[in-house]
Amino acid sequence: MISSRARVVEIEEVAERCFYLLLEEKTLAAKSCPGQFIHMRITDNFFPFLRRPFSIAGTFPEKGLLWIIFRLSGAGTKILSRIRRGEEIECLGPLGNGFNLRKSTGLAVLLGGGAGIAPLLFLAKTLQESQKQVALYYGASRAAELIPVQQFLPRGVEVNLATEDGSCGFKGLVTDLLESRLQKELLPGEIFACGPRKMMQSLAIICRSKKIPAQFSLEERMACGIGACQGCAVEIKAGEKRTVFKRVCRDGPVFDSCEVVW
Amino acid sequence: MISSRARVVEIEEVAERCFYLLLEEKTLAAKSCPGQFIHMRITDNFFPFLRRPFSIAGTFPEKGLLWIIFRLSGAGTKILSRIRRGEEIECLGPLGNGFNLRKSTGLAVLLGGGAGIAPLLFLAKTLQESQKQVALYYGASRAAELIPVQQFLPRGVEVNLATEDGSCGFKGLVTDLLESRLQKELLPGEIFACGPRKMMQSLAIICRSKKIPAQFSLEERMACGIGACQGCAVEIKAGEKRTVFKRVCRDGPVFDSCEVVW
Amino acid sequence: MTNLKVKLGPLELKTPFMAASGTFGFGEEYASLVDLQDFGAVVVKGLTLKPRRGNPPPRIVETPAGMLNAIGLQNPGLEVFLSRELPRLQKSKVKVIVNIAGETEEEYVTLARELSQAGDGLAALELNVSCPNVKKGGILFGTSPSVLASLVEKVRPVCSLPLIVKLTPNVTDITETARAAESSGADILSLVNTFRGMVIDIASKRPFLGNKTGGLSGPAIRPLAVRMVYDVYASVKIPLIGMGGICTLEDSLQFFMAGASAVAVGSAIFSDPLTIPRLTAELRSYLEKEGFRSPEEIVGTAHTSGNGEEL
Amino acid sequence: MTNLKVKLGPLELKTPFMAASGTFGFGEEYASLVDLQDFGAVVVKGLTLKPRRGNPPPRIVETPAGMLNAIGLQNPGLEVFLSRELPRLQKSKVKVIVNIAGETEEEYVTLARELSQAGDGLAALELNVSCPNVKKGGILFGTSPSVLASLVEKVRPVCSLPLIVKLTPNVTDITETARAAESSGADILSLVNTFRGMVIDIASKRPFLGNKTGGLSGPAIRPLAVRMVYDVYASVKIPLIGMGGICTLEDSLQFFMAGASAVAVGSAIFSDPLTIPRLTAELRSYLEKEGFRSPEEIVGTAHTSGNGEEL
Ligand SMILES: Cc1cc2nc3c(=O)[nH]c(=O)nc-3n(C[C@H](O)[C@H](O)[C@H](O)COP(=O)(O)OP(=O)(O)OC[C@H]3O[C@@H](n4cnc5c(N)ncnc54)[C@H](O)[C@@H]3O)c2cc1C
Ligand SMILES: Cc1cc2nc3c(=O)[nH]c(=O)nc-3n(C[C@H](O)[C@H](O)[C@H](O)COP(=O)(O)OP(=O)(O)OC[C@H]3O[C@@H](n4cnc5c(N)ncnc54)[C@H](O)[C@@H]3O)c2cc1C
Ligand SMILES: Cc1cc2nc3c(=O)[nH]c(=O)nc-3n(C[C@H](O)[C@H](O)[C@H](O)COP(=O)(O)O)c2cc1C
Ligand SMILES: Cc1cc2nc3c(=O)[nH]c(=O)nc-3n(C[C@H](O)[C@H](O)[C@H](O)COP(=O)(O)O)c2cc1C
Ligand code: FES
Ligand code: FES
Repeated sequence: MISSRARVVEIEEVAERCFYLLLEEKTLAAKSCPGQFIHMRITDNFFPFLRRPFSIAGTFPEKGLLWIIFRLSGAGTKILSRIRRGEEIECLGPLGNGFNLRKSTGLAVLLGGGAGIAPLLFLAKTLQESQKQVALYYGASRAAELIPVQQFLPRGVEVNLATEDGSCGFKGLVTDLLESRLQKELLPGEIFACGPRKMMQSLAIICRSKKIPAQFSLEERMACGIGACQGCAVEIKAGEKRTVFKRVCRDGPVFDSCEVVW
Repeated sequence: MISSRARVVEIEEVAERCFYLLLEEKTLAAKSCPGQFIHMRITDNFFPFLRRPFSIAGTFPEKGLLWIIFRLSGAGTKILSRIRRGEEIECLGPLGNGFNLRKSTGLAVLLGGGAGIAPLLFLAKTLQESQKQVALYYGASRAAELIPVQQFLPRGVEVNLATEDGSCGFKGLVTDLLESRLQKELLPGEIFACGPRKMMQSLAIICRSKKIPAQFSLEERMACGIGACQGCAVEIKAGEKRTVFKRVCRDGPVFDSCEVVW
Repeated sequence: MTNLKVKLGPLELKTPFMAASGTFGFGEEYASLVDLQDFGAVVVKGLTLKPRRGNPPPRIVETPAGMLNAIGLQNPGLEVFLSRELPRLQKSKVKVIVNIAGETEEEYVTLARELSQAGDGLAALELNVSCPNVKKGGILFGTSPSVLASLVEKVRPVCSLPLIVKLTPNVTDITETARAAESSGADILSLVNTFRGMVIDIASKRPFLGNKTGGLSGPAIRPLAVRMVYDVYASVKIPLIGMGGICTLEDSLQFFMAGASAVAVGSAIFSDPLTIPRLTAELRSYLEKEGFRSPEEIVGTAHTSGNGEEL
Repeated sequence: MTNLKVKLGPLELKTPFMAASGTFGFGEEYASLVDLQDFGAVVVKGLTLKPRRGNPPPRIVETPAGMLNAIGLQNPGLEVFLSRELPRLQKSKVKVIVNIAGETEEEYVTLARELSQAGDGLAALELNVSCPNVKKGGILFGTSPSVLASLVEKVRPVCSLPLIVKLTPNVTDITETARAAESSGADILSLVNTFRGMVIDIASKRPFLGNKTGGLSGPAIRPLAVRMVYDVYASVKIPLIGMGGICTLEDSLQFFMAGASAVAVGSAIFSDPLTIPRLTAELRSYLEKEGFRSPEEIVGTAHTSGNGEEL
């Protein structure tokens, strides 16, 4: 983990209220793995007061570049969306444990909702590069909010889109799309998911009933981002009846779906 | 007084940490008088929390334009210095009572220190236009901090510069420069001044001893800017021994030098 | 159209938004910028029996997400208020609430008696027992439950108007002063007044404000104020007026859900004089969208879980 | 070079800057980012006798210029601290202050006794009688002067380390608890802990935090904390550690001038882990520029006017 000032190389609105931000920071670019995140200090003047966590969506280690995808959400992302090329921004990272890729065999199904797509783009690329078969399921509420994922993915990744209003791809929730496929031909070796809590909850039920191993990247409010404050607790099973609070930032953000207490 | 969104037409750093900001707002441009100010809302998100007051440095009523000169001072002016052309900013104004020009006869001497030059530029232009004779005394700590006043003044205004380090014009305080001239040839009909508290205090003593009438534009921390909160109090003489608190924003910002309790 | 009327015991307001005392003067200055008709009420600047000079400057300093003020209750006194300010206010049709402060119980009683007789231009009295910026009276009446109860008991009989007691947040347990005010006759509680704070001027190494300390207001105190409204709602039966850092609709909804039947906007008005009309319009659309017929339906909802259970 | 050493009664620190309890864990996580050698001391996360699970999430929410936290003292308990955390901390050469919290007087006494015997790795104990986020103990010990005095009297005899009492700001008059702690044996007072606050989640109409309320920290509370340090400095003779929203050198100077002999940086560390080294360097140049030989020369200066008079 390092603390460093990254230079803004490019910023672009790639979908409604969704921004692509390309940063230059050699160490981060070299060391980051899919599922890890950076903790960004939006301004130097303690407003907003806390940093903001964003998943690393991809790296170009040879060029010393990395990128994130962020959605306009509140005051912090609004300020971030106005940053200009050449400006610098303080980043802590890479943080957290990424997805565990060792045990993955067979088809890897990646399920992303909204901005949750970000870490999966990095994951898809990494899995592809190690010759794994990858199918991506990606949902948003409307077509305009879908970021153009093909643009960010290597060839050969199967992409399945869903929108709640049917303006693009499957009409309905992306979990419904996935579930219907699972009824038929789809046989994932493992599922990797990131998205809104509700999506993750439905997916957890599906995975449990179909006995598909799954890794979830979780979100929780963070203060330190590095494990010191115990702020980002999630309840995790620790044996039959016992649970403990683990830190999303340090023990996660990726957890086994069956560990999480929803 | 109106509350309105003014459009940024131009912003330029005209001296070290000093900015020229040209705004389009018809009513403000038409109604403002020298010595009045606008209360600007730096951002829409209540950060910084309070508005910032700035003297109107000039108007182009026919074009619906007005301008201010501001110095980088803290968080608010820092954000303001990054505003871009075309953006809008909420302004309350014109506020306060400007300089009283009716009684002025003879040579008008204008004394400005630092950003206090702003209202005097507007005043100089107005006095000139009504055929008054004007001499401007303007001081800063170093040459780099002097804004190029000639650029903003009509022809015929005599300009006298002072810098504390002598890097431009008279070496020393602008009040010292003025005092030395008053010892000799200079015979002002009235003095108009705006600047740091210390400058105003020395000037008040000079004016009292020489019996020169003077009008001072004062600064005080403001909340409402329109007279409602009593926040911007200054102590003003009210008879022989009594004093009262008056509001800089509504009863001022211009006061007779002999009224003010320093 | 959704009706925004709210009833706080004896006090009916056409909207739940009022201007907080001290931030709106006597309504005159802002009248050219905003239509007072849009206001539930205007609480005028703290009034004292005799004119008050106020504190030495500086009286104001900005702080992170807030400000300190130490005005020291500068005001023209009861007589000038009755002869000059009140007639003007009575012409505008807004409900006027008078915030009163005294150095002694007697002063409060005299103010309450005289204002009760001042005709029908007044909607209510608000006892300011929480001003942190004056040496005598003010906050001293507001920090001890028994001193507060004694004051309210004396004022109550001479006050024919709805009686609001404005609580100070500078206490260990605000529910104690709240209950003291309730049981001694208050019709409504308003909370919170400002928190006592200080800024030191590094250059002079002295407290920045002329009065040394001042009262903190603005968004900085909002979480503290919301918590106090939540606690007091669970402790008393009389209605509450919530305030402290309200800038946006979301802010005011927090206060309603915590238990306030109406809210006051204070220092946000300095930044945006149109805050109250804006909130009024936004509340109307919020309620319509969410299917509520009245703001009263969301008052105190944070105390019950999704299925209506007490928490 | 200016010496930054400060002496707080029995506690000597090489700089007046420490990491505040709960914001720096047990020092492990930040150790790779900052050199702990630069710190006057590190106050570790609140420690209890038995391990504590902590509060249900969410535990954190950002607020204007601040944040609420409701961690609920999650920590591994005394045994694990002694066997795992302390040996590691003892290797780094930083002064370690242990912040302790109990549900009963006995728990405090046991903690103080065991930690006093833990060897020379500890610089001081800080009694946390001000945690707003636990149901039993914590803040309850800190709000009543007599309850606090009784606790400190029991801990004092078994505590061979310098004893710091950390005051809660959630009181009517902090000088009362300060005096109670002083007269019952505290060597040093630290202030302030967090202010109890609440954020309501508009969408669910429920308090946002799992614990409903949380403690407010950050720049928002700074003016309140400075005022309290100023008041307490005038009321007690023992040295003070000031904290609450310190981000910049100017912020820390306010605390020194108000009367703090040392300061702690808390939640600002989350935003900028390098805050303490930065402040250390900046304080050094400030003192040199202003011609002071030690930070102690500016402590409490806001209480005297320019000509040295008491105000
Ligand atoms: C490990 C992790 C990875 C993330 N990756 C991405 C990503 O790749 N792209 C993306 O668009 N968003 C991502 N998020 C969510 C992102 O952090 C928030 O959208 C962002 O912090 C909102 O900031 P704001 O100031 O715009 O919103 P505000 O709502 O104003 O923020 C207020 C506070 O809430 C926190 N907050 C708000 N939403 C979230 C959230 N969903 N999760 C955690 N904290 C939140 C903020 O950090 C801040 O402290 C991630 C969150 C986590 C925990
Ligand atoms: C009537 C009037 C006219 C002014 N005209 C000009 C002008 O033409 N050009 C110019 O550069 N400056 C002018 N000033 C000063 C200007 O308002 C401040 O420099 C500015 O508010 C600083 O804001 P900040 O956020 O950068 O500084 P900060 O120091 O961060 O501001 C903190 C708070 O202090 C207030 N403040 C700081 N300095 C002053 C000051 N000198 N006077 C009043 N309030 C202050 C701010 O408004 C804010 O509330 C004027 C002030 C007044 C009262
Ligand atoms: C400048 C100023 C003056 C105030 N004067 C009074 C007053 O005279 N009487 C009173 O009860 N409260 C007074 N208050 C407190 C406000 O009415 C309100 O309780 C407080 O500011 C919190 O609300 P806010 O955060 O929305 O400003 C004053 C507040 C400010 C900022
Ligand atoms: C996440 C968090 C955890 C905290 N935990 C403790 C604690 O365990 N014990 C304690 O005495 N204070 C605790 N505090 C309070 C801080 O030590 C400090 O008193 C307070 O945050 C004010 O300082 P600040 O504004 O610089 O953060 C905690 C604060 C935060 C933000
Ligand atoms: S955010 Fe501090 S432990 Fe995770
Ligand atoms: S700033 Fe409110 S009266 Fe002048």
